[in-house]
Amino acid sequence: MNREQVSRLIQQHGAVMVLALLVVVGSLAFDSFATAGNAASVVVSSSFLAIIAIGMTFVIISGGIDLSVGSLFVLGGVLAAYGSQYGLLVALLLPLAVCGVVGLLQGLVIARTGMAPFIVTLAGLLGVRGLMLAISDEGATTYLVEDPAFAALGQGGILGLTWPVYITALLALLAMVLLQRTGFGQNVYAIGGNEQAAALMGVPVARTKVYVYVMSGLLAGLAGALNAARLSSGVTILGIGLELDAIAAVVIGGTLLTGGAGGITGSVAGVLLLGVIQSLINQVGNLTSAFQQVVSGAFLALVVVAQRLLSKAQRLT
Amino acid sequence: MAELTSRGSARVAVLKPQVYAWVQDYGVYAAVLVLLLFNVLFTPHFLDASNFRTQLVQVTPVVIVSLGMALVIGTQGIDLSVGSVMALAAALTVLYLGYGWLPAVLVAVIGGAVVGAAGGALVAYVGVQPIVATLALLVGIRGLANVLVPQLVEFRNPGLIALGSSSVAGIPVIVIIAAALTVIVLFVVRRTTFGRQVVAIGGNRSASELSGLPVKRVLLTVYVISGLLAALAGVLATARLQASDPTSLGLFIELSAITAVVVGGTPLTGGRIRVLSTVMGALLMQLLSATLIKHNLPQSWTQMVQAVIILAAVYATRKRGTR
Amino acid sequence: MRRTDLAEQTDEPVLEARGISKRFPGVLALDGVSLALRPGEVHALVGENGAGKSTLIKVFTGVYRPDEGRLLYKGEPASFGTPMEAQRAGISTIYQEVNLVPMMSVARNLLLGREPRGRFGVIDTAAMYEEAERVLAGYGVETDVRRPLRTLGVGAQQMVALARAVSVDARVVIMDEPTSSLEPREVETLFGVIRRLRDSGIAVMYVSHRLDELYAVCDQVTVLRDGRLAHTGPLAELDRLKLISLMLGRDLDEVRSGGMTRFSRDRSSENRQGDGTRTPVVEARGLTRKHVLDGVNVSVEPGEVVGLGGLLGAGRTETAKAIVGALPLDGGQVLVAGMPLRGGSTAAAIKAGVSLLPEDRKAEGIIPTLSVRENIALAALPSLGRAGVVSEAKIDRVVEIFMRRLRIKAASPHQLVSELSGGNQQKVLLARWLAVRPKALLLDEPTRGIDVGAKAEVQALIDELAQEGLGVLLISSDLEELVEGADRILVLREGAVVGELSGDEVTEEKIMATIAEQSDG
Amino acid sequence: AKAEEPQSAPAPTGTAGRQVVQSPTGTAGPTCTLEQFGGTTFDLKTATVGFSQSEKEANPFRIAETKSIKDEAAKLGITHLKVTNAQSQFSKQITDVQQLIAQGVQLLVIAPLNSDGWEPVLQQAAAKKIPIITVDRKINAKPCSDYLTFIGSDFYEQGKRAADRMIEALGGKGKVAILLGAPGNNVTTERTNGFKDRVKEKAPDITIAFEQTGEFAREKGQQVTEQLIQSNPDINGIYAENDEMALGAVTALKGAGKEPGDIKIVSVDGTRSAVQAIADGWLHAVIESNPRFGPLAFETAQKFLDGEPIPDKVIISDRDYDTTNAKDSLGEAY
Ligand SMILES: Nc1ncnc2c1ncn2[C@@H]1O[C@H](COP(=O)(O)OP(=O)(O)OP(=O)(O)O)[C@@H](O)[C@H]1O
Ligand SMILES: Nc1ncnc2c1ncn2[C@@H]1O[C@H](COP(=O)(O)OP(=O)(O)OP(=O)(O)O)[C@@H](O)[C@H]1O
Ligand SMILES: [Mg+2]
Ligand SMILES: [Mg+2]
Repeated sequence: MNREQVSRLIQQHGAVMVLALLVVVGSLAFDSFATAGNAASVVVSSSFLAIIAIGMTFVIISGGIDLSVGSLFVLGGVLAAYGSQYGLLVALLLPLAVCGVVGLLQGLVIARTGMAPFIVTLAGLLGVRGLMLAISDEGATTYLVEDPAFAALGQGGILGLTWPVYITALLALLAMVLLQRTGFGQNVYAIGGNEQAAALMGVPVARTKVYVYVMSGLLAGLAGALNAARLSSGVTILGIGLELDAIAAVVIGGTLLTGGAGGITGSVAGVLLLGVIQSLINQVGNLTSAFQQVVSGAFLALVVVAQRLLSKAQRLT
Repeated sequence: MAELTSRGSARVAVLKPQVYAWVQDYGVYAAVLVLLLFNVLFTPHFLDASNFRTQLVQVTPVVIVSLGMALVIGTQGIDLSVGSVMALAAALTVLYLGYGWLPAVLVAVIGGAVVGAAGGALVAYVGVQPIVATLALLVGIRGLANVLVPQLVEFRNPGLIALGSSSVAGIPVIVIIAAALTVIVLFVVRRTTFGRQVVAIGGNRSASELSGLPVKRVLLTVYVISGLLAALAGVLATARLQASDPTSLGLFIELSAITAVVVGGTPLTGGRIRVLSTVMGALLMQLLSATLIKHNLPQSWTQMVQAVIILAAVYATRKRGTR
Repeated sequence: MRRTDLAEQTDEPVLEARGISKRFPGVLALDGVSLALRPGEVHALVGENGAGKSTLIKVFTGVYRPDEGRLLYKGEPASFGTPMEAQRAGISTIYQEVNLVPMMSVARNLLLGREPRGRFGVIDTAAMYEEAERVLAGYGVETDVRRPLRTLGVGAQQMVALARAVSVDARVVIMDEPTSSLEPREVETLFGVIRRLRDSGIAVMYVSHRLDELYAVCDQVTVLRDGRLAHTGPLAELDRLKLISLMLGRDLDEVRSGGMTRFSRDRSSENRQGDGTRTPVVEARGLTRKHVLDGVNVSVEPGEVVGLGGLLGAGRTETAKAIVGALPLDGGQVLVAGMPLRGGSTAAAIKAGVSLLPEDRKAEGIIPTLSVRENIALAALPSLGRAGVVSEAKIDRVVEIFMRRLRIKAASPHQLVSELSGGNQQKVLLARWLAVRPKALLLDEPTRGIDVGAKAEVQALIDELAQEGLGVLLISSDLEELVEGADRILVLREGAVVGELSGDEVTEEKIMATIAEQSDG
Repeated sequence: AKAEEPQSAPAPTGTAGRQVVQSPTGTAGPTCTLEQFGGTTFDLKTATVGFSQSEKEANPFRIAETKSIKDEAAKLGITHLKVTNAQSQFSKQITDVQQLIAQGVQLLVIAPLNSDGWEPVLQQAAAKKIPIITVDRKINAKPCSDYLTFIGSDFYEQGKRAADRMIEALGGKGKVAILLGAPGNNVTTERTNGFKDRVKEKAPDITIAFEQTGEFAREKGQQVTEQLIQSNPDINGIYAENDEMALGAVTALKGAGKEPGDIKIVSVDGTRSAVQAIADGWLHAVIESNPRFGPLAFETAQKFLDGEPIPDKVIISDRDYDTTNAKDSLGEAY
């Protein structure tokens, strides 16, 4: 195994290492940290962000970015709760359909007009939240989940973990295969690495981009729906700044924002990192809210630097 | 060979860059005009001088922040920390107001520069990707500001209040300041070595390195400038509010600034900076939100309309590829 | 079996262009060009930089839409919307700028789009790497195919691109300056491939500025000049001079008189020879970097042109980069005019007067978002103004001078450099470095992709600069250029100096021999 | 650092501004006892108690609220008080509470960011029979089973009372603008509905000409008001759904050269600066929303643990501030 491979391995799994480190430290520092209950709460609450991060990983590897996921997450939740009165199927399909379409539109605009994904999806962020407010009477109406089967999907589970966790794990696995072992995955890396070259190499650039944004939209919608099932209501005040969390997780996971490199494992590790940081802060239990922010900011900086240095050190020797 | 070149140039119409530039900028300017026209027709009291004063005063912080953002984006970077830096500046200003308003403002601006330097160092020397480096600051610095000043503090310092509310020849002081800063940044970008180096680095970093440009130093400086300008914006906003509100000052302004820059036709891929159209972009977004408020649209509509306008404006200013 | 069914083919053109015109803002790149490509022929496409070769090729492969004229493929009118369609139809292309994905592994680049599939139609990575190694071995590239492509040298990358294009099942193969950074050895491999293609009835279009290569493999030739068709017909009917006169659009004796001058042959060797008495302008001692360089010593005296010879991957580019501090080193030291140079800082090297013209024009050379003017001025900026404020007048003067001196063909100094033809981009980079007036200039493939006329200019220029006392380190894949240009040649192999040739030892044979004997030993 | 010396304001007197339960209606309705709820009693002092705050302690209300909980706990000698803060992110608050439960808290005091969406928490708490007291905002669930009880103000009522003050100020007719709180927020919704319903019912001649969000922030309140008075110079009154926006509006009016009282402003919260602004004549009236939940919360908890019946909702009586009582009440405002 030569140095490029090692450095790549580290760069993609640096997050995993930092995560492991943090968990060990946490367990030693607080006896109530390594408990099953606490671990469960971290994993369960992370699963929704993880689903979004998976889609975001594809987008970022393709050289793009998707700021609309936060809004799609809320919209998905509201639609799911609204749809649940017509049964499980509607509760799932309605959000997927709408969010998928939003992703499709964004993808088409980006692929056809060559406008910057950042700005297109920023418009998406605004427009989708507006749409959500419009269907919830400016956010005043909170639809409650009517269908017990749907609620169970978000609240039930086995081995102390709820279904969303298992769904996330499954999706992550599928995503890995899709990314590493299919032509589509290769195309995503190719257009992220060098769009012009990819086109000349015969990669269907436009189509690949569209797929990527549709995927991101669908996953954000799904995450929202599952979260609504968990809360058994379509809460309207969610998801502000969620896109930044997702991006942070993906980048901490070793995916380059410039595109062309990265992976799913890292992103999932990145999500868990954010979760663990929050949990550690809660363990301390009496930091003022302002100080909490300072700490999590410092943590974030520390983590990216550590991850960065890890991969750098490898490259030079 | 002379004959060869002459034959060459005879076959090609010589195009000046201004021509390209105008084609690029046309979108924003047009959009602003359209919006103005709409308001003149459909918004009561729009033509009052007081109205234009209001719009200019309100857009000032965004303009100042976007100037810095434009430089950062020119290097293919991005600075999410600006909003929090504004908050920090607000906090520092009141903390040191006891020494008089000028020293306080000075401290605040220095504070902003220091935060910028931190972000710049992470980006330039450690090699962290700008979006996460500045995201960490976005979170942490807002917290720091609140640690320093836990809740909104009102002040009575006449100097600072005057800075925020007084006018010269009917033009608010803070608007004049913003205009001056615009001119300075325009000069830096167009006429200085530094300005050229900034866009060069954004256009092709490794080529710039091989050409002996002080890449790291330039990057650092750019983030320092961005922090500095953000802090200044924070000070002015505070002076205008006549209170320091680290909790909500500058929330989400990074998005407005980035939008202004991009709507102005500066590509997020770096290598190109359009200062004046950035200011235009900011004005466009300000006019837009003003229009929507004045016409009392519900939040839902406001956001959807904004989305559409942003898309339209950027579509108009986008760079077309040859095919 | 392929061979037989194609052999029966008539002499109908497989790919034909009729009256193609293509206009770019400010340039008429192609002006009513017609050209026919027949099965089993190798068709040379030549012309000065900016003549329109690459543009014509991009029109053929659907990158650009022609403004006028039409394409016929296998007799039927065809217009490819995208390169993919062209490729599907059986036209595969190697573009002038290596167009692969640097961050992806060599194997994935090579096989993108046709990876071997395992169960459930999922990519079988093991098989993929195996196949990649097998294919590349056929092109003399022995490397770990799991490495990101960018870790290969330009030369190696070019071979990968070649292998990729050819291994597609194609009827037409188009190569835009495929040899611009290949070694004689690789070039031979390439010719082998081309002949194989021709014999199996595939039509090959071949663009190159190296005339002897044309005569070695091509049957037909088409000459473009300023976007117009200047000549088309069998190559055998034209001798070098005639061909050149067609390309430059000047008459024969004008060309004979001075058009072809390369380096000034009459060299008063005593004052040019490094006699070790004068302090070298630049001297590298024991440059070492794991896996790449081990203990390379190079010294260049004022007015001396030192050549670096060696096969692909010998580490010449690395040597040059190490000298200007663009490559982190594990050991070694660089002295400029006797003064040790701070490592790891290109800026310091340039300030001290040592500049590198990089090999990889696209990745390390041009700033695509800036104009020709800004690109030329870039490195010299500090000297082109006062107190950090640039003087447009000074810039204009410098730019004006070099655009004329190097015959840079652009719509205006304000045209985006990325819109220039390959060769003209190369000239812009040369101009950038000449504008800083260095003491020593390291040139990595300086004439890569430059047309004969300009090449002569550049070579003359190198001589001239040397006469003026500049020290030059010359890296070139073109042995002839190396031999005629250099006073002294260091032969590198696997990152180490394995021989030094000076005086009348400086011949192509000697170089090949040195490399060869080392390879055997 | 050296800040300006603060404006001299009378220091809060001993029990100043202590919450009072509305009587008689405040505790009306069904009651709840330990055996109804089905938990086991424990000693508050040695127990681990969790408090989940919803928003940053960065505005007077939240600061006073958290402070009063912490102070009261300290006063009662409750040593294991764990405090989390959701930074206005609802998902985070859910996780926070779950992690408090995981840390083994025996009593939960929650200031909910949102009334709906508590399913996962309620389930876990119910499983462990952990009593939950929600303060300032309700949780939409079954008292005495899903959660124990709610202590707080009636936001709808606050809206109505604000309307009454506005009607009285405008003599029943005129054009009014509303500075809405953050969209989607329960408080916004209820304070808006209360106000509108009351106006419709009591003063049909008052038209609500304008409603835009000021996101509960002063600067936003200022900016919106600047636009408002510019395009609707004929506006008579402004109803701000919290004091911060009201004070932002005041800055805007000053900037536009208006005089105190030109435009009647009514707001909700009762922060010290707002009460001061009444004294200065800029605000017409402020409806208080009292954040000092500590004493009532722990008192109720203690009662419950002692087996006494406790009401399933404790509505506190909020006072009004106006020119008649502003100056004297400054000390009690938070
Ligand atoms: N995208 C573009 N936009 C504008 N002008 C262009 C563009 N591409 C090429 N040109 C112009 O078209 C002309 C032909 O360019 P082309 O690349 O075909 O030359 P070439 O024959 O390939 O030269 P070289 O031998 O240097 O590669 C040049 O004058 C060039 O400046
Ligand atoms: N044919 C090859 N097979 C395997 N690896 C190669 C080959 N060519 C280049 N490389 C790799 O690329 C690296 C740099 O090669 P590069 O070509 O830049 O060296 P070079 O001596 O400058 O050759 P040239 O300048 O002729 O391209 C080498 O260290 C080597 O590992
Ligand atoms: Mg070409
Ligand atoms: Mg090389």
